[in-house]
Amino acid sequence: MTSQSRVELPGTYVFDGPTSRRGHSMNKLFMSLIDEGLRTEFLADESAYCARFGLSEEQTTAVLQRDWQAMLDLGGSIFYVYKLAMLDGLSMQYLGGVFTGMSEDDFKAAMLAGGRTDV
Amino acid sequence: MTSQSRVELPGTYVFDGPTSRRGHSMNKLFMSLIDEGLRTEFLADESAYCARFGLSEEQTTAVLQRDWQAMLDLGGSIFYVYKLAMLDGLSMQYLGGVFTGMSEDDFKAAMLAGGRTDV
Amino acid sequence: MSDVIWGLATSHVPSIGAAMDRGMTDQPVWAPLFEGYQPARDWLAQNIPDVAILVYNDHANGVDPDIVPTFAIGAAERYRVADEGFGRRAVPDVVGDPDLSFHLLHNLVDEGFDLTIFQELDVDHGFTVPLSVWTPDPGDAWPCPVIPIMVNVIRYPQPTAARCYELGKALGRAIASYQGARTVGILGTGGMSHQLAGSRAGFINVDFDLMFLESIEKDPEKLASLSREELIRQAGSEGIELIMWLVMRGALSEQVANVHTAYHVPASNTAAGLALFDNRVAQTD
Amino acid sequence: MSDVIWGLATSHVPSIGAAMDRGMTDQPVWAPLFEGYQPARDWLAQNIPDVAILVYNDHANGVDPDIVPTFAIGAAERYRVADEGFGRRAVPDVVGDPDLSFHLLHNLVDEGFDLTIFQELDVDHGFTVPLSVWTPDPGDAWPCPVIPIMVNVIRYPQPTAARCYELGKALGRAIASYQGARTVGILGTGGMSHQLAGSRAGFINVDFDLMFLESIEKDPEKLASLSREELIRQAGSEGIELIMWLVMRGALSEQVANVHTAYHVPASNTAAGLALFDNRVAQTD
Ligand SMILES: [Fe+3]
Ligand SMILES: [Fe+3]
Repeated sequence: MTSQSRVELPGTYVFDGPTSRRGHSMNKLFMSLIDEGLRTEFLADESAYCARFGLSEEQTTAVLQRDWQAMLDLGGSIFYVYKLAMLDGLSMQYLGGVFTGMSEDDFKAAMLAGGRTDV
Repeated sequence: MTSQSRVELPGTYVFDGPTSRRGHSMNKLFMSLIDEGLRTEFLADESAYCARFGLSEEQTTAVLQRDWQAMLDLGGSIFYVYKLAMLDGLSMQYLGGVFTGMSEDDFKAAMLAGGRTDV
Repeated sequence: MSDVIWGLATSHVPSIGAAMDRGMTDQPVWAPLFEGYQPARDWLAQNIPDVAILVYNDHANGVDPDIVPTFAIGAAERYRVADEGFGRRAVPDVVGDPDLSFHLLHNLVDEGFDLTIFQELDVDHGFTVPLSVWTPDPGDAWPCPVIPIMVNVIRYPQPTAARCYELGKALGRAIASYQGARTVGILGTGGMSHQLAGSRAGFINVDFDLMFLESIEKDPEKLASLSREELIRQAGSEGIELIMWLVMRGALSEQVANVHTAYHVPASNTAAGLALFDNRVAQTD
Repeated sequence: MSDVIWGLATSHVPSIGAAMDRGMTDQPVWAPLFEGYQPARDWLAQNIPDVAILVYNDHANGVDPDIVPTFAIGAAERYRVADEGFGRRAVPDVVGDPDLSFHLLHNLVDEGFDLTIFQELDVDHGFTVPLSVWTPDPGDAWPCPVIPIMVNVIRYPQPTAARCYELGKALGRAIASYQGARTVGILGTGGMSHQLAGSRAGFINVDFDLMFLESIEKDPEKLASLSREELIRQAGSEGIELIMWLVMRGALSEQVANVHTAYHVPASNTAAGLALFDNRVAQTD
């Protein structure tokens, strides 16, 4: 079963089969947020909405607490997770800060300086 | 543009690109009939339902009048058209009769006798 | 190392399922068909694999008409039986094997097959009727997990017969490299000759079907060389779905042992065929 | 006979579209990027094809997460601009060319590419941002009809770089055999180096990007030999989408003339690159 194993590269998520399987319900929830009516329903009762999509307890906690790192670890794809961030008015650069332990401003500055070339 | 042209075989429909394009709305309508709620809505007001799915006037007439031959000519795929027949309690052998100008019983008898081997 | 132990080719006509579901299999019009199945069913009941792969097509039930994959694979834990417009067949849902699905996907994509993945999928008669042909009384569950491989046979241009056969060969290699199962069964479904629409509706071609039943064992290359046009002409506009048998056949060894063959006209509007092959045969060069 | 007259490779970062939509292109962080685009835009405005083909990926906007095609082609009359969760970009919907779509589908399936067809499709920034890079002020309509070709770059296993390049070559042959258009433009989108998640987020690899910009013109075979693993390592987990440039490049002739190249870091978290090639060059052997 080696052929399924993810690319092992430190600090890098690869959205492979097992990951997408683990994160399936959560990613479906995130994708639903492209619909305005569903965004409203989500915001009105986030935990009920998570239950409706069949999220695990850990996934529900990650979503409710906006634990972005945990969402990735629980099978979230960054493109889906980002939809929740957008709903919160957060940018991809904010998320970049979270994932790298920087403030958003520091992350932006690092990008403007040519990006992180040494990682 | 020869490569798109359908197989030209007398008495035979080939559900190719141009055909599927022509029949798209109508086939979507037929597919919706797998849902019980939508079946009820369809039966309650068939022409409104046709309008909702964007059927052309000709297609709407074919559906309302159960003109099975016309449905095929207007881009219906037999697998989709069959969903409407099922809703009416009609069998594929009834349709076979319609397409070949036989009664359902005659068509069945022809199949039981080994099928139409000479066409 | 997983081994394909058998390959089963069978029609998937919905009325075969309906006859079983309604207890009509003893009636005169149906009895010969089901009698023909019995030796294969007996053998299969003695040879249950760890997992099966079922090559089929959806008939506008599980997949929207605006999306047509040439080849797709299911990667779900469970496949629900589809409601085709008259309620779900009273047969068990299908348990999947996502681990093997992703293994196959990975290997097939690496070999240049451009599959679509379905992570959710309802399976229609194209899937459940072959399961019923294999196992008439499944009780609460089918004999083993089953993975769907879907082929576009409804929308022109279908994949060529040659491409289907190549997919089967790649599938055989992918199965062989899997560590998670000992034994695998593979089903190719559809056919035989039939045409549902047009003034040629009801068309049956016995000679072609018998040639196909013989060649699927002994000369699949010959079948792989048939063009779409030739298949539609010889087997009818819906008979072209016989290309799915070639995916099954490609996954077997060059030499196989025929366990049982059956042929009956008609099942509804279709010539029904069955061919069962034991793949555990010493290969000679 | 239709001729591919140009190929355009460009990043499709959503913030490039947002900067344009919000009139921020003159601001210091954005101005260098858009200045870099100008020569290409000027040239493209003088060289409008009859139809364009745009190779892109959907970012969880147009296609459900439970369906992932390796390669897909749109065959719609019209592609609506997707609402990605913050309203639709105020740019025109895309007019398609179903006749050419079906021609390409037919030819590509015959060559053993297992495409999925979409007969309805909303297109997201992966599609509309490259159109905006090409045509900043489209008015009511884009310069010509455009056909989407979609590639799975998000879900591992992506098609190999080699397979993408082969698809491009087959696409070139399919275009050449079409009678319905005189001139065709082709866009490959995505990249360049970037990684959005994980502790390596923000990763940029200028050396790799410059090598890629050079090789896409002169040595695409070298790029086609890169493995998934190598692409993720060198270009970042999202930089792997550069494989889509190879589909575009495969559809061009062996020798092309570089019209313009631009490279800028950053567009948001991404290294943005652009390469424009004139395909009307006499070929030498
Ligand atoms: Fe079928
Ligand atoms: Fe992208």
